[in-house]
Amino acid sequence: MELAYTEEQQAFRLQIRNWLKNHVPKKPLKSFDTEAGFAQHRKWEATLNKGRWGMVTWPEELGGRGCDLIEWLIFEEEYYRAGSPARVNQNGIFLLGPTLMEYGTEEQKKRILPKMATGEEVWAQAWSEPNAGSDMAAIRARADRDGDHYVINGQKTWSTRAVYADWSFGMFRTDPNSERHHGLTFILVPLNAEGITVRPIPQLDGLPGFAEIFFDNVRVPVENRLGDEGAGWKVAMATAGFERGLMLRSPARFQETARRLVELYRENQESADRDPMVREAVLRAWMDAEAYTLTTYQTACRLSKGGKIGAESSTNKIFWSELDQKMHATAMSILGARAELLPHAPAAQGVGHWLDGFLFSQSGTIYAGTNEIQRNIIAERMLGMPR
Amino acid sequence: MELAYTEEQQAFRLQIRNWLKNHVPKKPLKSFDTEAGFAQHRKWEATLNKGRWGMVTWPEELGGRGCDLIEWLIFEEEYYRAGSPARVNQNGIFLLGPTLMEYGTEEQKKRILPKMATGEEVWAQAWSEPNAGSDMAAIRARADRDGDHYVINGQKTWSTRAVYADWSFGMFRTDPNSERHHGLTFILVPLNAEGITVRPIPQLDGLPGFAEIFFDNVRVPVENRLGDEGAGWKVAMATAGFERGLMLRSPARFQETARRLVELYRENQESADRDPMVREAVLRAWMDAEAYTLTTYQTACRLSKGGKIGAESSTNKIFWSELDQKMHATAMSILGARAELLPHAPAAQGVGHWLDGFLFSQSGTIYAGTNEIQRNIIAERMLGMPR
Amino acid sequence: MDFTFTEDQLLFQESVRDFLVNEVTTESIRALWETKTGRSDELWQQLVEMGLVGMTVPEAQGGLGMNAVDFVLLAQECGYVALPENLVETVLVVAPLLAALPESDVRNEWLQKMAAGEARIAVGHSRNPLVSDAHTADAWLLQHNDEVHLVKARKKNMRRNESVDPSRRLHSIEWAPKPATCLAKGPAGKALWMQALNYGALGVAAQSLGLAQRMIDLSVKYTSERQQFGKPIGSFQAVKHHMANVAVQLEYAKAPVYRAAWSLANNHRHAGVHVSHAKIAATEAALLAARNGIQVHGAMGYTWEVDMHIFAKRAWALDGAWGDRAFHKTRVAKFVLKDNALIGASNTFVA
Amino acid sequence: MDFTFTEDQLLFQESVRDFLVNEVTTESIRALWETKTGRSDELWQQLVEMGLVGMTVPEAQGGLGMNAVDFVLLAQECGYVALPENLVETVLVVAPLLAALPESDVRNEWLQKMAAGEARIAVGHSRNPLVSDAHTADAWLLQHNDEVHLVKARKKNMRRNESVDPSRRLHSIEWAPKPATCLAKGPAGKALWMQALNYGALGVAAQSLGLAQRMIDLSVKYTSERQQFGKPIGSFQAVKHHMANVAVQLEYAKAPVYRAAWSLANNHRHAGVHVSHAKIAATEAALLAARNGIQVHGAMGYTWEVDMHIFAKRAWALDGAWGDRAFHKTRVAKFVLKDNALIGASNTFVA
Repeated sequence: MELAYTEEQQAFRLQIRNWLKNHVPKKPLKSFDTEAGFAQHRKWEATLNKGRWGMVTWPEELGGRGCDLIEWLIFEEEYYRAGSPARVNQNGIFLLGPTLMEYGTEEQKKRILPKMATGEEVWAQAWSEPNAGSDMAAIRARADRDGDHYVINGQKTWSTRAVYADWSFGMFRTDPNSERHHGLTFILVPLNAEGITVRPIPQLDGLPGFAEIFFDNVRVPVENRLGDEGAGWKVAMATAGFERGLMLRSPARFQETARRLVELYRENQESADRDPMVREAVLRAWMDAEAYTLTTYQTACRLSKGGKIGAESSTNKIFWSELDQKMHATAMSILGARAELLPHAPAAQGVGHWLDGFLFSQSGTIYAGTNEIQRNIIAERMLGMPR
Repeated sequence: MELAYTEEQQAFRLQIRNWLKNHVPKKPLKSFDTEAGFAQHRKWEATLNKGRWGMVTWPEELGGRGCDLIEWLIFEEEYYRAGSPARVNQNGIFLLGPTLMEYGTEEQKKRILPKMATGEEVWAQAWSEPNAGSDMAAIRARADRDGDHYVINGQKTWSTRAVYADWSFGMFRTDPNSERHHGLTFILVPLNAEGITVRPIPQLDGLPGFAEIFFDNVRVPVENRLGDEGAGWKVAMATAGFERGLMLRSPARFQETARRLVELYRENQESADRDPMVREAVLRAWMDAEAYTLTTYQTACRLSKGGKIGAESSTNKIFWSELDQKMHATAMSILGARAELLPHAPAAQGVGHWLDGFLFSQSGTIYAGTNEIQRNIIAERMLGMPR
Repeated sequence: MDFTFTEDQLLFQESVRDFLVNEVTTESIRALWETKTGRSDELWQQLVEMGLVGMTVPEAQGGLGMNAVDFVLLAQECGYVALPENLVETVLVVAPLLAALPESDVRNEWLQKMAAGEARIAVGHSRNPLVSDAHTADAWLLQHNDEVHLVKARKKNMRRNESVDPSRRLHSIEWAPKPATCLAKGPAGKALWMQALNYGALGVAAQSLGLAQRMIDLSVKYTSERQQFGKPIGSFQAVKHHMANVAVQLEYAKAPVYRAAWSLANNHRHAGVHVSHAKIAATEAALLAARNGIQVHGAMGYTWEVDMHIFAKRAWALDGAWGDRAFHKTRVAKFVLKDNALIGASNTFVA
Repeated sequence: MDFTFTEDQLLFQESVRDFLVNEVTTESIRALWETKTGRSDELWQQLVEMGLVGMTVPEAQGGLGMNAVDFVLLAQECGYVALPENLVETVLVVAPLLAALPESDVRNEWLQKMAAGEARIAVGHSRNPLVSDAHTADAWLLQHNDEVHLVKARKKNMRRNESVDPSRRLHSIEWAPKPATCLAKGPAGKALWMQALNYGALGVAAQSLGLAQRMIDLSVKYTSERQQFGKPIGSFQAVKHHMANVAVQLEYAKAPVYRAAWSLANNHRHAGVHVSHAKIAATEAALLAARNGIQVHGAMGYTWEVDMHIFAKRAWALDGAWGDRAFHKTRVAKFVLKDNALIGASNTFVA
């Protein structure tokens, strides 16, 4: 055990810090759930890519830096510390990208990854269906083989980023007689294909953070299949592992929220201390964000020594999503009567982003498998309790 | 709405207060889970009865005062305020007593209630069986009719007070072909009957607060049946309603715990305030005990106007049992390193009773139907959610 | 000791509930969001005609001369439908505040106009940074230190501040206190503003009860219909317990709210503490209902598509109004932690 | 950056675990409760022979010269079996405290004797009102202000104080500091006692991890076997989620404890804060395991009949030892709330 960075790691950190200082936009970008904001964020992806900071864990030949997990964590720390923009293409970079590297053909990798890297192609996920939310195996959308094409019919929902994105990925039933997680195939579908209708779904803040996608005889070539026909579940499970696991929710984000919460508390300490719960929650925010960070480093070190990620991905998801909600609820408590104001309300005086974060935090315990599902998984798979 | 006492109610309060001042033992009695303590408590019941304060809600002809629910609440407030001994015969007075008045024959009432009132006969409940805890309908202990007797075989467990008590009451299966809550009969069994073995079960504090009762061809006369043969479930449900409902957990107990917790906090405020959670929990203790009191008064008033108690008995049970645990856990926090000491440890310096209370509080969320069962009941019966 | 509502009070609640549930639907609320004022003059006139607007206006001024106990169940119903109109503040804050002023032409005239539906008044208290419904008001009751001012509403003096709840219309107001607009000051003014705060907080608490109940109802309905893994998700124990937890918290918030109403109506010396307890308990029940309600709605709970968010947002918005948790906990702490505090058994209903 | 234990460390953990699980059964624990000392000399000698007692004694004095990182997993295993012997305090507090003293005959002799199993030492810190295992010790390390005293153990000077955990043998000690028994004082003594507190708290934290794990294991086993409503109660979602909640909290307490061990072993400048974080997180995981474990055991959980209470009581007892929650939260608060606090992304492993 050696809980200190190597000189190389420290140098790497300074290199990123320096680059970000010179490149992170001074003015916050608009939300990527608006058309203008989406374009701004796409441009930022290109900037990142030019500096070779877009996909640090990708191999060098694909525009990455072949970083190991510790370097990735360092990158994320600097990224959040600098207040950098959110990653509009996170579904591509963190979910589809790694899945492609594991299951994609060379042709697919070459065709897809570079444009993903530059932000030229932004990806939406198309996991859920109206009747297959947490029960992913209940998928009904069909892809019927017609020569060298699949003909897709059905509906997907909760498709993040789909309103403005270019491509989507998801599972479709290729064997019409199959049930549950058999007979599913992982297919990539361009969102401008004929027969596709995208219906935006406004989320709590009123912006269309996700959408429904309707497929009406959408034809996609067989080359758009990822993995074998009928092997969709296996491919998707890998992707879901990335989602629940390390990649999407690096600790840095929560550490920065905790730090800002401490600041907010100190700025309002006199009134905040009149509610003892607040101080308690602020201390806990730091401790929990720290615990999350330490645990993530521990897992990363274990993985780099050949370990596998297991049910931790479920404890992980529960911990960060509930931490995020608690921190934002605490901020709301500190803000009191100002908490309800939208960021642009004059009286919000620069604290309105806490409301945005609070609203966003509501989804954390729901998406990527509700926390109730995660608790089932922990009980059954990690603790071995009876089904 | 009139949230003030009448003059009569105020006079009643002063009358009790005065009597208790002169009669409550100055030195705390020993635990009634010891033989000596049991005898002391039995004596106290007789003293109470002599003052006609034992069963204030019972009719005057049975030694009570025919008090309404408000007067009962006032009595309880004064009783706990005075630090009076716990009621060793609570299973009799609060559970079996009211059930007898509803379902008993005149002969039964005359035979049983007076001796219950004086503490001459102390009652134990015999609800659970090894495989029928929260699932009360899974009862297997049998009572076979043999002329004018029942012959009882089987086993009961978690029988509170059974180690030193004189009588027990419970349900037995009289129809061997019946299932679940059919074919059960409510029977009163003397604990000194031939064929009975009582095995004490030590609880968390090491004392035998409950016991297992083994029945080996125990013969009891048919007159010991309460209600009709096969109607045991209905009778028991009435009893359980009293248990979950108002009678066993009057608010005064929790108000006094909250008050003592406030005292403990103030005595240790300097160190306690270093853990902000403590002050938060202390304020909440008062608020919750107050809410429990207000709600109980509200229910009592509704009942005296002819209302019926419904799923409130489940919300009630959850609320007081969790409040009790939270208050005692807070006391443990305040006491820090001293919290683990038994009352007679010299360094406990008079705070050891908090540990006793803490241990006792652990059972509140379990007995009389676990809080998980209560939550099911609330969801299904009060909110109408699907089974 | 009688902790029940009268038959009349319960009947009035029922008829108001029927009216509101019919008239203030989630469709009508969504439609109002798209309008400039966000308010319906027609609905307000109906509320006037039902006697609701003038409920606490003295009979001499054409009102019903009723009190907080009479209104608290109705405020709860306003919460149940997330009524956008500013009825609760009007009845619980504005009318009592005006009515508590010494008799004067100004007082009487405005009370009369309010009860008759000829004028509306919005109120600005120092604990609330913004004034709700200033834009549809004819006059503003405003606080300047201990002074109570009644100021004519002027569009140019107000500025909209958007709330997370699109039904809430909050405004900052620019104004300068003048002797002519001052209706009370000094200790009397201070007491009036404290009373206003207590009534405002009671209104929030009562609405929160209704909001919590509505969120339970919506969630129970949704989870009973929505299927997952081959059965309604409401049959899963985790979903049930989320809802049961809300039900328990709500159940134990009600009596404190009704007691606070009684204490205010009867000028109980600890009315302020009772209000603080009620507000903390009721808003927390509503916050839990929002959290657990969204959770059991699954991804739908995070959208504008289902109705959950209408009520969740109102709950979040009201939580900080009329004294935040820090303020109310401080009052509770002062009461509970003082020497010879009136706590413990037998002190709950001490006069 | 390497946040893993070495193969050797993991193998040592495994063999100690195997040994303890075999030797320290709940039956043997219950049997020891009935004995006068509550301790097994035989077991202690085995622990000596395995090198455990002398693990942190310097090699020059016959120990293994290892550190807190080497021992932390073993302390966890001691918690897992609720070891009654005072091994954790001996290894993490007594030996490091003695070893940190300047070389002297007294120091060397006692360290040697400890490692050889010829003597035992109990420690009394001002944060703990009582001394654990004073009755089987040959000497007592006692605090008098900043002074460190080594005092010969005398039966007549100690008085038993019973703990909720019958395995704990706590004693108040009557003694008067004399110059001859003083081994360190002033700033050096103060630093030694602070170090002792940190090591003691780390020991509690590590044992709490093991206790929590054991309570999970017992509860999972019990609920998998115990039938109710025709199926194992462990198949009910509410029971599962009680256990999952413990598992999550335990999972996120581990890394803080290991980090604290590393920081102590490496004299990190923020080791104290790391220890406080670890102790809060680990004891709370154990407290939750006790609560939820008792709950899912149903009525059995409230008895001496099942083994749950052995571990729950240890968890409750250790919670207040070596600095209570107020003490440790205060250290965290001082660190987190100061100007230019080293918090936020990139500061976790700052040197």
